[in-house]
Amino acid sequence: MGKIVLKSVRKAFGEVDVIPGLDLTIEDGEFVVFVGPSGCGKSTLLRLIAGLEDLTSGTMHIDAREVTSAPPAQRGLAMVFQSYALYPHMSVRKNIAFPLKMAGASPEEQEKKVTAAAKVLNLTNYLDRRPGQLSGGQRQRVAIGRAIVREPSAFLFDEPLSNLDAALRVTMRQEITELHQSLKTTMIYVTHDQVEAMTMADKIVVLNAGRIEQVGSPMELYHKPANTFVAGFIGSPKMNLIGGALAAAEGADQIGIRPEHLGIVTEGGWEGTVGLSEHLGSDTFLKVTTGQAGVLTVRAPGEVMLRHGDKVRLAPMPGKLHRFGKDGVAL
Amino acid sequence: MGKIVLKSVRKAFGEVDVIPGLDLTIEDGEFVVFVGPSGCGKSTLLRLIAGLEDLTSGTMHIDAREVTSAPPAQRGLAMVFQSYALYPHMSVRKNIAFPLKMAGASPEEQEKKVTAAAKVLNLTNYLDRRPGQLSGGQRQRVAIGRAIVREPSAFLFDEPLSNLDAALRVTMRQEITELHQSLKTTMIYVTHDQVEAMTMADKIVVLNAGRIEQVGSPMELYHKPANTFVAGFIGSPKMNLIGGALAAAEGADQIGIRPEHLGIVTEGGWEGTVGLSEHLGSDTFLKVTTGQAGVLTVRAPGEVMLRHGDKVRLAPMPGKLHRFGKDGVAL
Amino acid sequence: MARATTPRRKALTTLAAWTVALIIFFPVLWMILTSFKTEASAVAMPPEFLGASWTLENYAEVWQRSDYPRFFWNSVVISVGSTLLGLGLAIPAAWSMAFVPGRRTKDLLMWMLSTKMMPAVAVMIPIYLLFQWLGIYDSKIGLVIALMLMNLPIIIWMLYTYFKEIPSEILEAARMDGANLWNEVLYVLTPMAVPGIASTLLLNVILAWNEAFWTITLTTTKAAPLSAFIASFSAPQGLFYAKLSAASTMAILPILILGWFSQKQLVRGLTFGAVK
Amino acid sequence: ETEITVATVNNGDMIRMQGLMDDFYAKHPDIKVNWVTLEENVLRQNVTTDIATGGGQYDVLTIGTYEVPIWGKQGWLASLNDLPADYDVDDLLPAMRGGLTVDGNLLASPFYGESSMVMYRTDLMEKAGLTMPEAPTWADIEKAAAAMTDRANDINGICLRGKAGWGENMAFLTAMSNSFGARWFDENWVTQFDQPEWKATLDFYLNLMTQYGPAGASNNGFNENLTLFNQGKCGMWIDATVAASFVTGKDSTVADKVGFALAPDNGLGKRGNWLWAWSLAIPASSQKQDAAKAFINWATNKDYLALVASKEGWANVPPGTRTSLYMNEEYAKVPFAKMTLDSINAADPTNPTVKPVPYVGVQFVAIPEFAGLGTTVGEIFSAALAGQKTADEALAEAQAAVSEEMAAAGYVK
Amino acid sequence: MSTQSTRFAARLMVAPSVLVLLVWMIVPLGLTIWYSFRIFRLLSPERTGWTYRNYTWFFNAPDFWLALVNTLLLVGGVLIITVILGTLIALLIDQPVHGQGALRILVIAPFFVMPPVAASIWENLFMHPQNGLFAALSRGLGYEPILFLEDYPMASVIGIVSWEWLPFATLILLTALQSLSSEQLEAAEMDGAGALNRFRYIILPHMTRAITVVILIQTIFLLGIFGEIFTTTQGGPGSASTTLPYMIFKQAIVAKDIGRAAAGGIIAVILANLVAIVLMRGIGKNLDA
Ligand SMILES: Nc1ncnc2c1ncn2[C@@H]1O[C@H](COP(=O)(O)OP(=O)(O)OP(=O)(O)O)[C@@H](O)[C@H]1O
Ligand SMILES: Nc1ncnc2c1ncn2[C@@H]1O[C@H](COP(=O)(O)OP(=O)(O)OP(=O)(O)O)[C@@H](O)[C@H]1O
Ligand SMILES: [Mg+2]
Ligand SMILES: [Mg+2]
Repeated sequence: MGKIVLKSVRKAFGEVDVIPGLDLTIEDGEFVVFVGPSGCGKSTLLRLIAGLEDLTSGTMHIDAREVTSAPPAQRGLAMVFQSYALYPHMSVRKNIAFPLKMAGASPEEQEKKVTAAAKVLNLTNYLDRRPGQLSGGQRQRVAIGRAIVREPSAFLFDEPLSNLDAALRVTMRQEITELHQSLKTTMIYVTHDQVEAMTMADKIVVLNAGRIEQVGSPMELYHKPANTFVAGFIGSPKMNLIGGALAAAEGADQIGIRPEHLGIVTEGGWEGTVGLSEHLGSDTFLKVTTGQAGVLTVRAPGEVMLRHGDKVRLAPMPGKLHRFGKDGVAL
Repeated sequence: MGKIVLKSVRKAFGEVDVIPGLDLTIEDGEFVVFVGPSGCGKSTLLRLIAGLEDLTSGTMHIDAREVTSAPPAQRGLAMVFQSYALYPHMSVRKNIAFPLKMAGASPEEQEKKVTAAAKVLNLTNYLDRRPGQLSGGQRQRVAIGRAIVREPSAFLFDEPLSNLDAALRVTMRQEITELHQSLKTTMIYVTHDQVEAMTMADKIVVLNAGRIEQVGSPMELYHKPANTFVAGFIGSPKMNLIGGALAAAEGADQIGIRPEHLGIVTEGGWEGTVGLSEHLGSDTFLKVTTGQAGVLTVRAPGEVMLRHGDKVRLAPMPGKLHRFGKDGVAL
Repeated sequence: MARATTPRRKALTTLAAWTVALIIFFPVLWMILTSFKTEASAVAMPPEFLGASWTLENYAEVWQRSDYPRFFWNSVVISVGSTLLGLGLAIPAAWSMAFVPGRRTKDLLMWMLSTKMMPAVAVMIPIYLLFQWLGIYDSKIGLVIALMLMNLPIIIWMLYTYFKEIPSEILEAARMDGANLWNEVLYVLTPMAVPGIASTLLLNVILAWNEAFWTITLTTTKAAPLSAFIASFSAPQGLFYAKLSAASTMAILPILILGWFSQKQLVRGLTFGAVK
Repeated sequence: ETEITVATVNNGDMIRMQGLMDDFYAKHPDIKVNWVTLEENVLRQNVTTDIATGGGQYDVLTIGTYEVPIWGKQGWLASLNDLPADYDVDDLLPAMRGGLTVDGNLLASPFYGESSMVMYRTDLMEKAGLTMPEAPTWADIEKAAAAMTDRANDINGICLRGKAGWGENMAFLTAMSNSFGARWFDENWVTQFDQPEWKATLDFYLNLMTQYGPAGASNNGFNENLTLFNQGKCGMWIDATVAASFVTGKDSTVADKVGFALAPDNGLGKRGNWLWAWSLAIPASSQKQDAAKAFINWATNKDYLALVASKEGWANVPPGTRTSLYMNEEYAKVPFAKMTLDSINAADPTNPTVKPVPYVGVQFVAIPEFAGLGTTVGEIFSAALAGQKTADEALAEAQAAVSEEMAAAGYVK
Repeated sequence: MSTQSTRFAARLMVAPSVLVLLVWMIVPLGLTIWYSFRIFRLLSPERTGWTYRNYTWFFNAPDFWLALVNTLLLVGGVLIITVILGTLIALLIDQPVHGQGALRILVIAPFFVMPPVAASIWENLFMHPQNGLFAALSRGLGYEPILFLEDYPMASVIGIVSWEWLPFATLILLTALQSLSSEQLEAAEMDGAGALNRFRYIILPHMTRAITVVILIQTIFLLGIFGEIFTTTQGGPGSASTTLPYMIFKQAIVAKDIGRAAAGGIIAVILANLVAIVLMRGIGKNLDA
């Protein structure tokens, strides 16, 4: 119902090659997350899939049907826009009901589905407002509501939860995951949130400047990043990369160690001085300047009360080192 | 330079009492973070402070000067809008330079500051584009740039980092923190991100439906939440709240234990079955259904590979229990 | 904006705005006043305001003298008909130019406007002959078509500007929601552009209503609208200001009333708050 | 039932006729009349286009004395020689009939005719200690104008047309020039603006107007002057005879202080008055000749005059067409009746000025080019009146413009 | 959002308009070009033939160049007045005031008046040196009345036409003003921009497209104006207020010389195109973005 295949897809805006050439297969029913730095082309890729932009070259198939130049309405996809794109002249109710109306649903059915969606999204009290009278998070929820009321062959989400508070975000994340589990519909999801990416995805696509750096399951990316870019991008705070002698000793150009894999030890390891320490309650992030390894970020338990200037010794946990070659590729 | 005092501030949109009445003092040079569920009135409060909305009643002072009905321009504040509010007809460069131009800065000075800001914000290559040609995150950065180039008596940030990727978010977070440390300017910051709130704030204001639930330092809120609302809101995943016999045994109506304070033990504790398990790499979040304590969320190390249906025993770490009375207020 | 203006400021702007409005309106007001004066009083020097001898005679005479309802009805049919027909053609065209601009779009727009460059008097004979030949001379349908063609570029231009203000993402959202082109234009674009469409409609009805060259050149009796009615009152031998004023007042009154009713639409601003 | 479309000008007499249609319908129940009533310029434009392109929209046209000979020559107008006997063609004033007859065919039936004359303020003349002769000379006029001018009280000695146009200032100036012995063209169509007669005319006119005329006169036409006169701001006004009924009418502040005199002369045997008629004609292309003729007969018949008199009084009868009207004792009581008749009789379209001319027309030249030429010259003279050029410059310009056009149109080889 | 399919649909949707306008342009234009080389006088149908003199007549006419200058003066003058005043008035009536609805109707009312009527109201009731209100005013103040139409004919015509077109500009600009998002203004206010700077840097740029449209549409209309001149000054005194369209009008309507009028029409089209090209060069880029 929703296998999407992109072949040598290229997209340029005038002079600017936003996506220089990309192949990607998304299996039916998969939950795929696109991550990558801001401006790397995630939204653009989503819009290409949606049919809102023309490919500059390349082809695209949905379920073996070529859709390279099919209009959006014929692709049967639903999308949540990064900028919401709500209809300002319609009430929340009408906004959510719009796709149903377009699909020719009866008023009763529309009402039923809208009510259900509103309940899930905590929007019941706002159904008769106009988008202009809603808070940012409320608007985002309306946009999600509009996508989930109908049954598309795939969902496209562009940072749908970025304006929600933590609690609601957790709820929404679970709602979307459940939606995915019950519908088994292909979902493509753009996010900047590590937790979302790691917990929701069947497969994560890491993009960088329009190129795919790695495709894999969350654990693959976490444990076996293909290169330093992915290593640095997946996991927060990001992996410490160490060059020089320490790396050479491991037979690599650079070695990497995640902050959560650095232990505070009393003997051995690398000695250093605490710089910044950030207390999150549950955890404490330390920036430690070491002699051998440069500045390292360490995730320590929340109780650790080390302060600026304190001396510590850090040791990598065994087996958690990543080794990278000259070109940044994992060895 | 930037002490802000709100007294009995009330704001209603027509019938809707968005902020029913609120007192708040923000000291000069403080970094205050507003958190609260979507739609609780954070943006509204910020707009009231900015002077973009009229108070329905109450008064407001900045540095002992009454500004209750002063226009925004006279308050000397800078703001980053949740919706960016960039000037669509100006290039990025002009957008950022605009406040400087308004302040009568010389072209050289404008250029210098814009270049510096662009560097910090990773926008150097985009200075000549129009906002319409930028990605969401890029737009947000331009909005931040526009606020930081000048020297206001206080900064107002409305979810300024919500569209940025994790890496950039960390960088930006540190930039803003450093900005704060070097300028010592009052900053008011709205966010949904726990990490931002915990690491940046001198003082966090927890809002709920337009009311202040608690004001305090991040660690105060984490360790001594005033009530169940704050307890549930600060910390992610949120604190487990347990009622019934277990709570009664502690002499409370409800007891709370954070996921990171539940240990997986082999003996004693509460026995339960693993439901959902979310693997983040660095951590694993487990939902465990226990007999005595209901469903509990547990943060286990990333290596923990428990799966759906596995049996575990959970024990709260000593001294980490929170006790709440009948009305949800901490005992 | 969410801030209330102070009553003082509002009073001041009110005063300023009304002063300006009255200055602009004064000639029309003076014409209406004149229409109630006797001819002698109309040209009296110094001008008579309160002391003038007021009369309804001019209206009575104008009403009696010509078949006002017929002219009026023709005007309504011609101006409304041509505008609606024009909108029907222009909305899709403006949609394409605003949302799917190509390299040639601006040239195309300019070319459309350039069809209006030929001075009416210069093409009078060709058009006249054409209409005779097509058998639509002195028919309402002929005038509807002529005025529609005359105003079409203007309608397209105005709609184009208003459509340009609408963020294309909202139309994209509609497309994703399964709306076909028709639904997109009908349910999303048109309602969002209502103020723009309303002012386009009004302006073009007025343009058509006031058109006084072709409407007179291309009609004799059957399709003659109010412009011909006016032409039968202007500049005859004798004093005429009061009667001409009465006739003119009768000609603009309907459109003034239309303006009054449509002004809400005209001035309603939409909040585009739903788009970042 | 036959429907005919009648194009009329929007002056009072025509409007009055539309109000009397019951009588026509009573007599011709099988004919229905559709009116097209338009302002003079617009009407002329519409009917000319129609007739020249064979549009066939109209069955009866209201046309002026200028058009009849020109259109007649093109064969565009149907002959009215076969109107019924009760029409009494011989009753028409000879000057009128002459102007409307081409090659022996009466092509239009006069509905209303006029000439021009002097209207003056008896009270002001009295105050100045002057009397106006029945047939004044231009010198008399100048003297009177000088005597009556009273700038302090905003009274101008004389008001004359200054607005550019062949039917505006040029109608007046051409008629005036006749009394100075000037002509537009000599027998060989050579333009005559370089002749002393024209110089004398223009000098006199400009002098009169700048000294005794109202400010801004270059924009005054018939209506503007009428307004001024009615407001008591003019000592004299030389214009259409039809104005007489307005200046003595209810909208005039000087109604009881107006005297009339023949248009002035210069002792050369010609007076400076014109001759004009609005007449009804039938396009040759009309399919409804019979109905149209029935209508014209009704509208321009003696009976119609009687009808108007019975309904609206003698003062409102369309003047200037029939001898019998002026024989009528009732009508003779109308104050300006005789003066009108005398003025009309004093004009001779076929022999308008002192020297012979190759054209017909008193205040116009009945050739197709005249409307354009007259307007061009009118603009030049109007500029002279506004003080933008001297009389000599104006005449030289007029001479150049007109002779060039005449050459281009093939009149002068 | 331009994709193949939308582009196709877009072509389909402009097609009807383009088609009818094409016919509407080509047929009269073709005929006019044809006539412009013919000897064709309505009242002298017996004279026919080909000629180029219709064109040379215009170039040789003593007032032709003056007429060109006047045409541009009229267009330029009215544009300047209507755009500036229109912007100011739009800003004023966009403010919250009492009786906004009525106010706006009053402001756009002049547009409701038919041009010939408007011209005659101004000529007779206002500018007339004896009967006009202005004259009464100056007399009341102890001055001689100004001879508007005689001494300042072009300025008077420009004034009248500006009054007629002011509502059009105001209305379009007002509608544009209302689509300005209030957040941008708020942001500018936060950035320390005062009312004047907000106008200059935010409001004005936002309105450029609307102003461009006003300029282009009005230019096209104004380039063809002759009725107001005919009613008021008759192009005079002399040819002081003669414009190209008025010259054509005289040839077509008064002299009934269709050939010359057609040639004049072609000249006018060329002039209009030149003006349009200059305008598009200058301000055309405001149309996109
Ligand atoms: N219309 C356009 N013209 C030119 N460049 C564009 C246009 N739209 C986007 N871009 C550029 O293309 C690149 C990719 O944009 P895109 O919106 O896909 O980024 P993104 O990955 O979604 O970023 P973010 O996470 O910030 O939303 C950016 O560098 C952007 O500046
Ligand atoms: N113009 C308005 N009219 C009516 N209600 C409004 C208006 N603007 C905001 N509200 C309501 O006020 C409440 C607070 O809105 P606000 O934008 O301050 O929320 P917020 O805390 O910033 O939420 P978020 O985190 O989603 O941005 C919301 O319930 C919203 O629906
Ligand atoms: Mg994006
Ligand atoms: Mg908000």
